[in-house]
Amino acid sequence: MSQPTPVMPAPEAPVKSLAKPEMKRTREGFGHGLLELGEKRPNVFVLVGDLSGSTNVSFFAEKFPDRFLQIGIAEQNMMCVAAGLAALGKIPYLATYGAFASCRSADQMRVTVAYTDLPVKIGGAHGGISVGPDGATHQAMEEIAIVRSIPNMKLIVPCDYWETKKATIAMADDPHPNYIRFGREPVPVVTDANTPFTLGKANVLREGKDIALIACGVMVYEALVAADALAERGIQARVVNMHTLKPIDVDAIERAARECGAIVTAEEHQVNGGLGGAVAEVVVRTHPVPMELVAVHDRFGRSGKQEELMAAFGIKSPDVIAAAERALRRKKG
Amino acid sequence: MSQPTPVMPAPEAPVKSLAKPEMKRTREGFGHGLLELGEKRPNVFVLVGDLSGSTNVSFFAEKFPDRFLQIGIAEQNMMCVAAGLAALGKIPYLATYGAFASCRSADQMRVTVAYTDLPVKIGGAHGGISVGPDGATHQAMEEIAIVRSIPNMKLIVPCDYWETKKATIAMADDPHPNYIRFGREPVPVVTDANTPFTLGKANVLREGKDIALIACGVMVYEALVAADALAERGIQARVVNMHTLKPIDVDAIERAARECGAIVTAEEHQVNGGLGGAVAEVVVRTHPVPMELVAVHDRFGRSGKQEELMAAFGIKSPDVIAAAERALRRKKG
Amino acid sequence: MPRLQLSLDELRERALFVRRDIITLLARSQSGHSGGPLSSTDFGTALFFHEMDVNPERLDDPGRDLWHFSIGHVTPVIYSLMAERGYFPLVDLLGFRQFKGHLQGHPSKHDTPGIEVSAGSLGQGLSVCCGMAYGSRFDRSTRRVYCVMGDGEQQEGQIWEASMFAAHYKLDNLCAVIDYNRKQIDGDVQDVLGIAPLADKWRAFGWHVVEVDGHDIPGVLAAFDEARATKGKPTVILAHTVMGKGISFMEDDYKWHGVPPSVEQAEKALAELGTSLASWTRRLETHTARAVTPSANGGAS
Amino acid sequence: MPRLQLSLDELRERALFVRRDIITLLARSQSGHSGGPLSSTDFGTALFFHEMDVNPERLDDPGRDLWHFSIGHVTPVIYSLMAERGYFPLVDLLGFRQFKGHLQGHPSKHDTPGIEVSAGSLGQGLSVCCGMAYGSRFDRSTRRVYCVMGDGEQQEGQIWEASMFAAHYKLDNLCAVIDYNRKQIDGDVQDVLGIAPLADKWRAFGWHVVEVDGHDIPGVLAAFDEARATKGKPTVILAHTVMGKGISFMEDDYKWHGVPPSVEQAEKALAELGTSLASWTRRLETHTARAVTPSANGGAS
Ligand SMILES: Cc1ncc(C[n+]2csc(CCOP(=O)(O)OP(=O)(O)O)c2C)c(N)n1
Ligand SMILES: Cc1ncc(C[n+]2csc(CCOP(=O)(O)OP(=O)(O)O)c2C)c(N)n1
Ligand SMILES: [Mg+2]
Ligand SMILES: [Mg+2]
Repeated sequence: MSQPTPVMPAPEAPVKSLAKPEMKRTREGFGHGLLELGEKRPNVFVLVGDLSGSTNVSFFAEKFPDRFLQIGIAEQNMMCVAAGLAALGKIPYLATYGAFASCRSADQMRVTVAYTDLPVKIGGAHGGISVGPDGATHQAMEEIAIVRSIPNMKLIVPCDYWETKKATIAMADDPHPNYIRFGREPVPVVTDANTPFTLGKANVLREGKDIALIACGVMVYEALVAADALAERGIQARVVNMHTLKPIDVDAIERAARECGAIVTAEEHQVNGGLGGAVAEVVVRTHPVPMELVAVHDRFGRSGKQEELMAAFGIKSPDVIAAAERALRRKKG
Repeated sequence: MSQPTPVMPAPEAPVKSLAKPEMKRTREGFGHGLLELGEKRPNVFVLVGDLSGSTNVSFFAEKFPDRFLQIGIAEQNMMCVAAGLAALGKIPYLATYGAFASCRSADQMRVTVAYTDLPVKIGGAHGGISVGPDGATHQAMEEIAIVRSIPNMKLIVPCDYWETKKATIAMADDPHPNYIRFGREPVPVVTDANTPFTLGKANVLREGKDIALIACGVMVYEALVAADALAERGIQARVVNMHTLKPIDVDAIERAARECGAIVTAEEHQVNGGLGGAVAEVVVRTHPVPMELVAVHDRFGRSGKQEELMAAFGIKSPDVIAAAERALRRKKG
Repeated sequence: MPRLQLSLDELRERALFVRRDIITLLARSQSGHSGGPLSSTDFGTALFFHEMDVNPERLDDPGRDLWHFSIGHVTPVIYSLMAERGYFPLVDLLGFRQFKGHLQGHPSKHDTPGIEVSAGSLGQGLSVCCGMAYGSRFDRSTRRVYCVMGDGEQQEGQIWEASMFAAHYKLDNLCAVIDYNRKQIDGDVQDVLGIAPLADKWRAFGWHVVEVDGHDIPGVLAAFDEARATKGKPTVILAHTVMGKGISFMEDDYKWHGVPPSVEQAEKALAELGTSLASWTRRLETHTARAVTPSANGGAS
Repeated sequence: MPRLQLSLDELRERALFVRRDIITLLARSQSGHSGGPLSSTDFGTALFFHEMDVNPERLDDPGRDLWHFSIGHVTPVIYSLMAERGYFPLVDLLGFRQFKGHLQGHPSKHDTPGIEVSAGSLGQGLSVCCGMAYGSRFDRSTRRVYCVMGDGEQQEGQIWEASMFAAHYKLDNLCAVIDYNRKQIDGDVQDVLGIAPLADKWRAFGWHVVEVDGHDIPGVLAAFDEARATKGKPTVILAHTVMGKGISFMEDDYKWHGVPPSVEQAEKALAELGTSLASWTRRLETHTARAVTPSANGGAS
């Protein structure tokens, strides 16, 4: 985290098509990443808690049935069976809904996996309200706060299909426990097969010095859209894709604060202890500047369509734009 | 949170005896609070997971055996049995170690208790490393991050015996779910039977305009000691006892930032998503100032004596003083 | 507030209505679960229209029996039973899983009055019912507590914590029903992670076990009677059912666990149930009677 | 790296040493658990000095048997067994629960080489062993996996998740031992929250069950043999024990679950065990032999 963050322009295609982006499911990135790992690494195992289809581990299951382990509806057992496999030198990936991965097996993640520091790779599906009609119980919105608080854990919230795939594969190289959060519905593709991905290194997708928009997950797209709109008003917004929430890229945040003087964070997660909190913790310790936090404001999700919910919960690009304007007013004031 | 925070001087006795404070266990405050509730409220029940003695619910159990419910070692069941009782209009308090209350039954707390918004009162014992020789697995240090992220939850981290007792009793009046965190070993008494306690309202224990020390739990004492030492160097430090972590007293934080210009937070908890994060989230949104976070820096606890551990993990008053000095340098710089 | 105790013919008609409701509301929402709701329909109807003493007119009636579906995903059958029983207007079923409606994908107490405790994460419901049963006995209430669980759900450890608890405290006012449809999301329960011999497990955990064909309404009623008569221990009814029961192309196929029928499939299903999407939608839209009483039942057709 | 397979006399002497170690280290630390470690001593000794094929000289030996105590609080017996078996010098026992030592209150892999997986939160260990057993079979290893659980711990639902898993996958390389001392923190297990009939529960969950007096070393060895011979299913040994076994004033008293003896009590206890605090402390301080082999054992006295 001491080297400067590489600045890379957003890849051509996606930026051109912000208005009508290609839509792809991040969970497919997870599934495809596992498939690639299955080929490359004979010690990768995949465990699932009766959710093969919706987590897309079914791809791996079909190709590598001998390294696929069905656990049934027993998330606690799943976390610890994975730990047992990891203790033998295997690299187990487990998958269930993020609400259950982070909460139902939190103690197992903390004590058996993280305290022992075993390379268990936890896949949390259905992150955020964009899950849609299943409603509050299935919409994981506390994962960042929970996972971030546990020592030895790393946490990735990739922004699209490609990044999910790359992150899934990259996790296998890290000899520590990792958690990756992805979603259910198709979301805009904003990177491509060649965009660099380094665990712990934020990607600057767009340069700008007036304000920094730091986002993760599907909110990276919303931030890009917001930056476009802000640019039309003469405001140059930097867009930082903070795909790794832990360890967080302190350098990228400090530079954003110093060079832009105001920050908006955007996440599909509770406002308490999420990306906004993680960034704020760095900002007050390095370079205090006004921040606005676009997030779900401490309420449970509900049934509805993806777009409907994101609008109702105040996490669409207009909300990012409004937040940027508030932050800019405070920066000047 | 719109009324001004009442400023109250630290009660006479404790301030006089900072050097050799009276030591008392916060868990006893929990036990005594329950005892008082048992008398006053016929609908208060107490549940425990095979830890009657170390959580001090044994006091209640002896006096009100018919409203005491032994669950055995089954924290998940305990959380939901409490929910079932609460659904009938009872006020169930449950007790186990905070590590298990917050992690082993996190999903139950989230879905059954918090989503239904039932008045289940969760007592998390053995908070922090000050638990001592039991070591990492039994030292709850992720509770603030976890509980704070869950909608409808309130979270209290009282500073001493009296405050724990008062908070335990106050929780019964709140028709929502609450979590209270307390410790094992005796800790300094810094309030008294008459110090006001209002859920959600921070107490300013000492006035000062140079820097604000915002602390919770046992760290309130360390902050008071630090403030004394800073005063000797001519630095007037405000000490804020942030006993309620959620809802957090936004007004008290904003005033601290505005009037003092620099803040040190102090907690016996992981640095990620704890009190420091909660305060930082408010500070960047209201009045950005330099902050330093005294906390456990993302590592697991270990066996040892209370004092040994607090020193080794960098959360004693000298650490608060050093942090204050860093913050003051940044404030000027 | 007596138990409804509809006649067998009436119960069978109600069950038919509930199946029609399920298909219709799923066709409308195009999101939700088909399989479990249909396997739970018959014993669910017996529960709501014969066994339980509930009072949709006064939700906080202290004498009411308590019911809770631990399998929160079977909201189509829960909401249909509630609407048919008079908890809310039938037309509300058409707002299932919609942002604007009050019928969440999984049961939510604050959205849907009548739901006692929200649910959706498997394995938690029996514990909730343990708390209710323990508290009811403490209050010297004669109320009974009913918990519906899934068979895949039996894989959750918390169920066995609750099971031990209920036996330890001899909660004979607690009756659990397991929708033993032998399927879960990823396939046959015995292939995914075997739970057999399930009756032995519950017996070893100290429960009275009744096995019954969960589609045979008289058998289910007898099982409830047996549970009521069993003292000193809780009773679990293993209701052997067929996932997707009643719709030829859904029966016994785990793929129907979590998907709704397309509109065409719904038409086919409703034809098998003797109606059509248009006419059953109309019935839901126009039939507004809230209360269902023995004398005033069956008004809809 | 063969199994140690000490003679009966040697095993009984080892068990005596372990009990002395436990009392001595607890007297020194004045923090930690007495009851469970003493009830686990005899079958623990049989496990470490007869049954298991472990290699303290090469901790990552791929052929080693794997062992894991799900009851992390019994570290006094775990560490004593490890030290006596040669995992680390006996003198280290005197640093138990000290900030400076490497022996944490609950087992920590990164502090104490030889611990395979950290523990301390009850109910998780059998699942860990399931993963190890499944992975070992996948690797076509002949290694066996041993898991020690508590009886109070049986109240944790996760144990039953793991139990179902192990039976489903027919993990016959997995052997669990339950320290059935009938006590837990708050009292008698049957009073706190009854787990009986425990053998029936495990049988209904598909395991082979062996019941044995957990202090009768030949009986325990026979039980291990029976587990070894059992194919197609995992085996659980219900080791009936006495909490605090071997110390007259501790036996069968739950109050000794989590407290250490005072120095005076330790003297009394060590006198019952034929030694004294000073001389046994001296033995721990001076006896440095790491390896214990059938020919070179018993060097200490
Ligand atoms: C704790 C938890 N894990 C996983 C899920 C996802 N899930 C919903 S329904 C289901 C299968 C339930 O199987 P079963 O109980 O047999 O119900 P059926 O499929 O027969 O309706 C699963 C895994 C969940 N809701 N909660
Ligand atoms: C999940 C969890 N809950 C509670 C505890 C606290 N605790 C430690 S030991 C123990 C009792 C264990 O009883 P048993 O398994 O019979 O062991 P024994 O007392 O016989 O040694 C409890 C409740 C814990 N370590 N983990
Ligand atoms: Mg089923
Ligand atoms: Mg015991």
